[in-house]
Amino acid sequence: MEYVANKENIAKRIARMFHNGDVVNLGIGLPTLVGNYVPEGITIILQSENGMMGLGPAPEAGQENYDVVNAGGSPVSVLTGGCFFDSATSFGIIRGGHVDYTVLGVLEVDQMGNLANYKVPGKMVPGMGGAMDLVSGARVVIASTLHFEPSGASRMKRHCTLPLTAAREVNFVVTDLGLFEVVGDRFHLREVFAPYTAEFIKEKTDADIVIDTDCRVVEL
Amino acid sequence: MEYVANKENIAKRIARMFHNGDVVNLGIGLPTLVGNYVPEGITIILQSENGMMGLGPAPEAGQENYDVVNAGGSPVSVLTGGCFFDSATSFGIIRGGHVDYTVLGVLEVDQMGNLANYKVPGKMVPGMGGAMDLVSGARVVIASTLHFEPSGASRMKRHCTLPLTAAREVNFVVTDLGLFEVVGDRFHLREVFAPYTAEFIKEKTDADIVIDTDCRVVEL
Amino acid sequence: MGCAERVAFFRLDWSYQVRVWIPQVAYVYKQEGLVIEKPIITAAEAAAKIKEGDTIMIGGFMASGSPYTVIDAIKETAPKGLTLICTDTATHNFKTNVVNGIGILVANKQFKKIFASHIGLNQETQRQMNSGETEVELVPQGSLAEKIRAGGAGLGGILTPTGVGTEVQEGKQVITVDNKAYLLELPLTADVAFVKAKKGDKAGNLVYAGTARNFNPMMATAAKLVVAEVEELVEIGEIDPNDVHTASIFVDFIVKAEKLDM
Amino acid sequence: MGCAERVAFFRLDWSYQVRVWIPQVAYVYKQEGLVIEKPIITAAEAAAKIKEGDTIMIGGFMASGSPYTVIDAIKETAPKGLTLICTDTATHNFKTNVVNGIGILVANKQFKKIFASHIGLNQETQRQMNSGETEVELVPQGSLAEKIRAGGAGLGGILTPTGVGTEVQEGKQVITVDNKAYLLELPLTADVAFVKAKKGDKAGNLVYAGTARNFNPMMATAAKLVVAEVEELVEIGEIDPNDVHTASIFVDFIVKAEKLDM
Repeated sequence: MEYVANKENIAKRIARMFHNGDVVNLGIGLPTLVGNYVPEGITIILQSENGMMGLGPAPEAGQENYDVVNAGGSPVSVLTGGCFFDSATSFGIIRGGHVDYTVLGVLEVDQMGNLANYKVPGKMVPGMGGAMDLVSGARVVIASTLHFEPSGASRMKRHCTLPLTAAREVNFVVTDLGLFEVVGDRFHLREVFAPYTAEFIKEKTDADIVIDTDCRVVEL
Repeated sequence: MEYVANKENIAKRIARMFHNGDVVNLGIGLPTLVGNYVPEGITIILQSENGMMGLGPAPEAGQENYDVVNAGGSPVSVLTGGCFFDSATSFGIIRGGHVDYTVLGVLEVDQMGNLANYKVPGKMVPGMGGAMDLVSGARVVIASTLHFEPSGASRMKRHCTLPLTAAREVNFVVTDLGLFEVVGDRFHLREVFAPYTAEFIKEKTDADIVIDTDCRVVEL
Repeated sequence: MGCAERVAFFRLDWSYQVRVWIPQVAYVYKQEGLVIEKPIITAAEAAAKIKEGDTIMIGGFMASGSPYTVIDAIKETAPKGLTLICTDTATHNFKTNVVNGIGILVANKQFKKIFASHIGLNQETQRQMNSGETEVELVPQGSLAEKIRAGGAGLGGILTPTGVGTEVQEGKQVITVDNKAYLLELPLTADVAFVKAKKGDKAGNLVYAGTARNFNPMMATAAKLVVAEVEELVEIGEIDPNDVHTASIFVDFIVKAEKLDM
Repeated sequence: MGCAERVAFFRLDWSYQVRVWIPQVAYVYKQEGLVIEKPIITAAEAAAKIKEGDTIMIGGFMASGSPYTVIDAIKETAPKGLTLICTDTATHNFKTNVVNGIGILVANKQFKKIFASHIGLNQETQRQMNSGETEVELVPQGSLAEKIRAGGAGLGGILTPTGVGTEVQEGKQVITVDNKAYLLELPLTADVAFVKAKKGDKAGNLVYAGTARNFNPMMATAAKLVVAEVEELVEIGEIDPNDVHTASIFVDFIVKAEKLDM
């Protein structure tokens, strides 16, 4: 079986996890794609940690207003019914569990639910921004990642080696191979994304994976 | 020398302590009178701990709006330039030292700067309301009180016997006899209000009073 | 803003590239705006959200900014054994027979415990406290506001100088920072919070008026279920997003205010 | 409201009578409203408020909501050895030569220490950190917001779950509440804070626009001296008292914004 990296499948599957009215914070990078695949009939409310609820699309060229930007600093719009608040209030919303889902990119994620995505000592020290608060505070933490690094190593680990963004806070890991839940210090494989198989995943992943009896194969 | 209780003199003297632009919280009771004696040319900003800056007079009869009340629950108005905020913000203003002066009534005040004004065990247990935060947080705490209880006992003490509102937070005590500053666990008499004398005060007060060399006699 | 718009973002993709900006295609929106409306229920339905023994929060300061309509309904539904968190228990004067705001529920003997900063104008609360019928925990008003805010904001507590060296200190951890003593005040949360706003849109965005704001905004963040009683109910989009005091996401149910005077 | 009006209040006079309401005559106002106007100064005068070695706060998120006019003036005045508290150091890209917001001052080498949550888009900040020229303390964004709020609100600190089990925990007190571990995060204050508002009245009441609000409101509470750069300066009374984001009492000086684009 050959592995072909597929970010879209990750985004598609995560987008189906939401319910109507869920408050969602999409991290920078891959998680941003999730917004493209929210099913018809489901309305999610996007929170931006720099102080808004109801994040909308970027204005048309020439209409940019740098008073309304997303967490990456790019101009966006506010949807009808959205609102603005200061950063203390924003992180009160995040830390207080009022964000239902946070979707974050991953450098490493391990079977204890530890996540590392903000720092590679000596190489990349950009600062954690709001990531530590999001992972500690959101009700459900979804780590989204291509299953393998370019080198072929699995990003899902027994133990993270990079500095942690948060300890034991990840609930789900969604890769382009499957959907995993972190329970009892193990990755529980809940769904396998066709054409891959549970056996392939288990063999290629450097972590303890429990294959649930009700593990389903899903066509994305 | 005969003592005649005089609340107005207390209010008059305290009103002269303010500077233009000072933010002042006037407690319930005697302190409320202070507002009547603010000198011409001095504008103070009255804060009300239930969430406003720029407390104004009560509306005319029939115009009461119970959405704008003072800390006693009575309808007031907001002056031009004032604003409203929630209680967490309000006490942030108080606790953060952004209220320049808080003027409070007294049951007992002692030479360590301890204040008791919220509870008489077994008799009066109304709750401290915002008093503890005000005394702990305001930049300058002024205890205002008639010098004597109806029984003739002095309200200024060596040691408070009632439950404390706050420990070692009082800066000034203004009575109808004089103005005292609390320094080094003593009451320092800064001003004597005519017709009283420093000797009279020292004799009649059950506390250690230091009479400063520059103690002045003041006509109110 | 149009539907199915494709917009280019410049995003830093930490996970895959280091210190490089890459353009991404993101966010196709399926509707003009947020169309999540909150159920508008009756005061009786709101009161029925309370279960026996629940902890509830009710906004208001001396009855100003309290949800009068819902309070009357809670009196009717009459769940008992509740814990109440409030600024004060409003007024109950035995001489004048004036009873208002939260005092209506205290008089109906629905609480086994009350957290409040002030009960001085409610003689019935004092009577119940003195007789031992109701446990009353008096909390400095600023600490109470922070405890509720902490409950809503996921903080484990806050350090305040208020109450150091007083009876309020009893049983609390004292933590010294920079040679100054502070009390560790722990968060408060509730099963249901009832708040009152001047204006609300159908999504649940709230705007308070004057000092009627008081504890309402913090309470709206600190309960599992939040019911907002609003005087004026407007369409989504009618409130400027810069002027919203409580974000819609905090509000679960809306009740139209019918009783407007305390 | 008229001048020299005498109004009757019903007030509870704890000090002298217990549980009895007594009417009092109170508050004679001498003017129609608050006439405390704040000095309107130039950006250069604002920058001159900084003393060598001061700790300063500057609002903004990726330069959105930063006081651009004052930042340029601080670059000119060029006080050195400062400590900076900010959300992030905005952008400094060596390839594109884009430098904006706070990045302008970093490039001018005015800081000996920087507290920030993110420096990923400022290569010069990273260079100074790696070379040891500038000490950079990275703080989770939510903790940074609370630390500044705590500084302004007189709290001794707050307990947050953020950072537990990570490098952020190092050197910090861990306090367990209800079997959950929290970090004690201490307050931050400054000598001077520079904030940016969309609108301000001459008393200093401020209204922010959109996400340009970000850290500005907390910073306005946490410094000895606060300078507000405002885009639109209006008369006292033109801002609805319900819509004020930062109360006038926090603002010491006003600067009219001249540089409007980042």
